[in-house]
Amino acid sequence: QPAKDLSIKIGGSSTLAPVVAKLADDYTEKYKTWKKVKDSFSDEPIAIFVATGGSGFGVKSATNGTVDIGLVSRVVTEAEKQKLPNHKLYTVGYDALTIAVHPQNPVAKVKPNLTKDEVKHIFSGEIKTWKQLDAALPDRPIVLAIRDLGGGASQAFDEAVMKGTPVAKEAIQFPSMGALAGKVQENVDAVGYVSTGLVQQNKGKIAVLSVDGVEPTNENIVSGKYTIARPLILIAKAQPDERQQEFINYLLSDTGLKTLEDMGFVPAKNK
Amino acid sequence: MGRMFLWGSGLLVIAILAAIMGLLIWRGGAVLSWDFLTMNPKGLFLGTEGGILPAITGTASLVAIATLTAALPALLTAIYLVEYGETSAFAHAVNFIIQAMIGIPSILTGLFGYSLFVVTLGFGMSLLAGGLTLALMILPTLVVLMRDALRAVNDDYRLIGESLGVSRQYQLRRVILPLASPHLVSAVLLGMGYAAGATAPIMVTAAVVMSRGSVSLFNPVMALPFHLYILFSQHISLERAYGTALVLVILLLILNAISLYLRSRYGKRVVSYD
Amino acid sequence: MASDQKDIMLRWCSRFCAAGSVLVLLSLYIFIAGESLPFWQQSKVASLVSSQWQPLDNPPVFGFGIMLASTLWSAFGAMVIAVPLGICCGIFLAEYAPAWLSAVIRTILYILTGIPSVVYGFLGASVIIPWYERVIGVPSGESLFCASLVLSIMVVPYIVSGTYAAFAAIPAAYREAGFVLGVSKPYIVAKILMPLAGRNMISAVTLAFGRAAGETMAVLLLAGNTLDLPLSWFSKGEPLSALIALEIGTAPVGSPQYHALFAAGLLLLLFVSSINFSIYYLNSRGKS
Amino acid sequence: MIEIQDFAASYGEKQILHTINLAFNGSDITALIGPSGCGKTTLLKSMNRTAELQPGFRASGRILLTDKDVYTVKNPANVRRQIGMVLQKPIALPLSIKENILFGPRYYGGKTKAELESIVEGTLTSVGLWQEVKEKLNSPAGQLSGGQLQRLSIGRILAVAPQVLLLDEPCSSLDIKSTQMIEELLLELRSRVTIIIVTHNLAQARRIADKTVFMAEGRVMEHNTTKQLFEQPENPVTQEFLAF
Amino acid sequence: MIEIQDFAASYGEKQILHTINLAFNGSDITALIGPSGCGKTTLLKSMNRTAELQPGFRASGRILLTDKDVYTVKNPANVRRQIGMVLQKPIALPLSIKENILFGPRYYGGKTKAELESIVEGTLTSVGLWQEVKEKLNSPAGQLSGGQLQRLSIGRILAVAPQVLLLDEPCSSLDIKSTQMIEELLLELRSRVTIIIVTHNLAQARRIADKTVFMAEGRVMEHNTTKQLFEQPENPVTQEFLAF
Ligand SMILES: Nc1ncnc2c1ncn2[C@@H]1O[C@H](COP(=O)(O)OP(=O)(O)OP(=O)(O)O)[C@@H](O)[C@H]1O
Ligand SMILES: Nc1ncnc2c1ncn2[C@@H]1O[C@H](COP(=O)(O)OP(=O)(O)OP(=O)(O)O)[C@@H](O)[C@H]1O
Ligand SMILES: [Mg+2]
Ligand SMILES: [Mg+2]
Ligand SMILES: O=P([O-])([O-])[O-]
Repeated sequence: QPAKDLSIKIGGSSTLAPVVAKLADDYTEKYKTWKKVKDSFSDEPIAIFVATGGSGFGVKSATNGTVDIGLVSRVVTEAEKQKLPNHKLYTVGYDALTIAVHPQNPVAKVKPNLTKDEVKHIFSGEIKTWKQLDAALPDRPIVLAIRDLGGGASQAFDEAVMKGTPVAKEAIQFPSMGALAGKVQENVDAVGYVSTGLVQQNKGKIAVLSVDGVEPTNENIVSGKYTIARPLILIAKAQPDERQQEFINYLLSDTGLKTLEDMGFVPAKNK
Repeated sequence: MGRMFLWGSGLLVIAILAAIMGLLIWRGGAVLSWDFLTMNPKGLFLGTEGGILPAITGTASLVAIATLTAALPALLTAIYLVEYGETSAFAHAVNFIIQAMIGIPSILTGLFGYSLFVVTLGFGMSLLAGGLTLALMILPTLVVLMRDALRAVNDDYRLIGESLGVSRQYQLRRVILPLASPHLVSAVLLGMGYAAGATAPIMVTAAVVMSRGSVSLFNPVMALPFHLYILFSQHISLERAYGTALVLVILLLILNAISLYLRSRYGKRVVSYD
Repeated sequence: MASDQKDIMLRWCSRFCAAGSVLVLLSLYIFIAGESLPFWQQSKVASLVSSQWQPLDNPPVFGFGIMLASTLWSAFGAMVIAVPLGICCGIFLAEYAPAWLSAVIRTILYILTGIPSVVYGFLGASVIIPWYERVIGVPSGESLFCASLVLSIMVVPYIVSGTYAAFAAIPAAYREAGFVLGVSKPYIVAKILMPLAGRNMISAVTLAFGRAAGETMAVLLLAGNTLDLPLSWFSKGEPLSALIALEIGTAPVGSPQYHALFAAGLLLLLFVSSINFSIYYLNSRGKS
Repeated sequence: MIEIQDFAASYGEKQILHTINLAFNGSDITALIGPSGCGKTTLLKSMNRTAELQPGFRASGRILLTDKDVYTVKNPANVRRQIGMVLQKPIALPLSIKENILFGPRYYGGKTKAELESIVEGTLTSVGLWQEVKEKLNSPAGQLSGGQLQRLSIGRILAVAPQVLLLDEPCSSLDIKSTQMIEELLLELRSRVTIIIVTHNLAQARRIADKTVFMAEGRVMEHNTTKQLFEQPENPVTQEFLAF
Repeated sequence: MIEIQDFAASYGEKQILHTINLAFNGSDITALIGPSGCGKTTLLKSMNRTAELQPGFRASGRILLTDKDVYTVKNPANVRRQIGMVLQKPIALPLSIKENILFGPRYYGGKTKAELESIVEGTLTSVGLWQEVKEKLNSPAGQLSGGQLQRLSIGRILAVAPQVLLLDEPCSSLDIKSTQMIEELLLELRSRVTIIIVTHNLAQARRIADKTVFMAEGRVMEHNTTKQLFEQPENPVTQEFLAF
């Protein structure tokens, strides 16, 4: 089964997967066969596969070897690192989780800035209606949109905001960041933590609130002033085969990071 | 009053199909084009532009593997049940188990395929793991459809065969299988359609959001139903989701239509005397 | 006779295949039960119905209350809609509709069963949910009710064809025996045909219920996936099948969460199998 | 009592009955004989208007019941009630023995409980079943033997008090004893209702029928007293049929 | 030629045949008559061992074919080949006319092409079909009429050269002409094979059978020459049956 050795399998974070998928597409489009990447390679067509399923899937699949590169968009814990002794982690960029609402939601005008505590109370269910948040807002229930527990976003958000307080049980879980962002675009009463990447992708369809007076701009994310942020990480083998290495290099190259930036994230070199 | 209710229920069924097909054709027809069928997904978010070719080839390969693996064992099992097992306790048990397996939710077949093929046998997420999972999913359905196809063959043919002292295998080859063949083919087509539309079993065994490179057994694949799920649930493109759904439904309609045609066109010849 | 050897070979091959098929299918039970074993060893029965599901807490908490309730709500709800519709339609097709219309509608039902569940889920989520939000005026339309609505469309063909087949199988002589007494058709349907078709109708409904309970894609897209105990049909919830689909990808192999998900699978399997078994029992008892 | 005038009937394109003219006397038993497929059943079903339940059935001509054409009656159920028909195969409705008898009466309504009880007893007695079943009136009718069931079917019809009783090979699935009982029953009933019976069993026709009609290919070939028809058939087709 | 000794048979709990003793002569036609359900078909099927294809069938006693008990033969196919059986309903295998005849011979093999051709012609001639079908040997047998088909069915059996020919109401679905042809055919075949025919048509039994067996409730009531049995039945049950 020689084909198995030559293909590159990638999987994990639903935030990072579209970026890597796009880059993989560009890469295959550009080179078509490995021989064109490097003359010493055989004339095999490039075969790359990208699966999604959340950061949890990325860590798990990298650990048990079902993928060659795992995608994670949260901090990889020490416990997890211990199970990845033969792997190398590359931080390719950063993502902020913005507190996102529908553009027609009056909160964007009435109260464009929330404190972290307010955010926490909204997501923990203590604040149930918009009116409870601010008397000028309509008396309608707040619809919470969250990532399911396997997502990197839910863990990053827990660390940055909730700090162990459980998220309200009424919150709707979405299996991917795209789905979560979609809910916020569709539903006037929804609020969710949407990745900056998706905010950029859907300009005008999603409104973003500041937290503790800090707007989730690139500068604030890079400088660390905006604190609800998370790293975007590739988990690769410490000694990948040559072709994988070539592709990792491509992901880390300027072209790669440029695409990451185009898609709304903060590339690692800026930091 | 009651009569209106009865007619209403019948017409409602027509309305439901009309609504589904109308919606799919209206919204999905707009993106349907040659390019859509023959291009890779493109765009900043893959899928916002371009086509669905890898999903089509992926689904075709999954279905091919599932059918190739399941059809022959299913036929032989059906032959055992109808022609050889007859009233034995073992045949009763087989019958019961297969019948009970038909209703197993496909997500559980997926769970099993995941733990057996992906984890235990180490195939990883791959065409092979997905195809075998789908094969398991359609196996009981195929056995039951094929069993019924064989049973529908008039018993008098068998009685003639027996009173001439010829073997069951000879009867099968010369009379029973030729007579039942339209039904058997129809069963296989139905199984193919069932496999092509299944999403849950391939979600963790075979399907990826992006694939480049040729289809091979140990690599994962894109698949039409999964692609549809991703396009819609990740809000990549609603139009293209409709387009993908339309392609998938047309594919299944063709399979089902042929299967229905075979059954109705040749259905009578199984039971009649001429 | 050379043919005899072929016959013996075919006999053994077919028996071997039958045994093989059954073994492979049985191993589905064994695997799912086996992978869930560590869970049962560590948990109390009470956790089955607890409504806490926190797989990432330390220590993790696994209770299936929410999922069981959601599965029951969505599946029973689907039956509430599908059973009257399906039975009416089945009777209509068998007894009232002109032959051509009956054939057309049955073909349509056949086509409907061929449409994959992901398409139903997709259409439900993209059409019914926004419509439901608008009509009812709720902020967020995902709900067990919407899931039931779509599930009912998915299972109604099974009920219709079961009812139709049950009525069509009644010999014409029974109808004639009624007609020669000068009574009306509804009277014949209610007093003669319904009792005769009853058992087969019940098994069609049970079959449909099993399908609705195990269906994944549609509920995944429609039920809302919240970890809150659903107290009404209009709540959001997370049926067993959706739980498995949502979390099996991220649960590390061998982790408590992994085993808990197989335990959820086993619950679903036992639930659906017991339904299947009761149909089989009903049918075999009816024949004797 | 019942008279058929210029009656013709067809299923779709295929004409089954050609200009039938027949008159049946009030208290006669008439046997209808003829080769398989000649239209005997179709004729019976035309008389009580159950033939029109078949798709594609069309009829012309008149069938007069006490001088009124049954085809001008708006609701065919009224005709069927007056011209009862017993089918070839004895059928137990999925109800108790008692409810089988009351199936018609309950539908027509307007009876007190006591009246219904007396209908049950009266009818079962007249078909000779009362002694056999009075202990188990509420048990399912499906338990009865074929012969009992056929008598129950006749009773079910009699319970709605028809003027004419049509029977389509009522004994063909019964054993000798049951056949004898049915024949006796018919001979008793003949004073109350006009009886027309289709039979393949020529001996049966000879035993019980006053008149016999011989049909072939959708036409009446001969209609005469039974004795005359069997002993001196006029039509050569009748002769051949009886001889073989 | 074929002899039944102390034979009994049952389906499950229900005993159908009780200690049957019968002997059939080489070149006789024997008719088997009796009321419906008395076990005629079961007896025929027991003789060529097709009854055991039904679930729950059990048999005891001996059935001797040229002094060998057929129930001691290991492979029942060998018995079935020697004791051929024609079913009530004429059935065409979904093959050409020619292949219907060759269905058995091809299985047994060892014949040259020319031999097979001559089997086809010989058999079809002996059942009187050759002239009618020789032009269309390769067209589907389903096209033949009921009577032709029944003769083809007989030919299909004759092609494997059985010693005994069992026929179960072979004419009950045929018209008068076809029935006559089958009867003539049987009279011709009688010199080649032992013929046992079940019939409901007593006139038919009288026309063709040398001997007649009357059965009732799973027992042989009377076995005699046809003439004797019909004209001077000894058993009162036979008398009742023939009289009714
Ligand atoms: N529903 C129908 N549609 C079309 N043709 C029919 C229908 N019912 C009966 N026929 C045809 O009408 C003819 C007469 O049928 P009918 O049942 O009246 O004959 P019959 O004399 O009662 O025969 P039998 O003695 O076999 O009962 C037959 O050729 C039959 O094929
Ligand atoms: N497969 C079976 N299982 C159980 N009982 C059976 C089976 N076949 C026949 N019988 C019963 O055996 C009895 C004799 O049946 P058989 O068919 O031999 O009668 P028959 O004399 O051929 O009747 P007919 O004249 O109606 O053909 C009947 O009571 C029948 O119900
Ligand atoms: Mg008739
Ligand atoms: Mg018989
Ligand atoms: O990027 P996610 O891990 O939240 O899918």
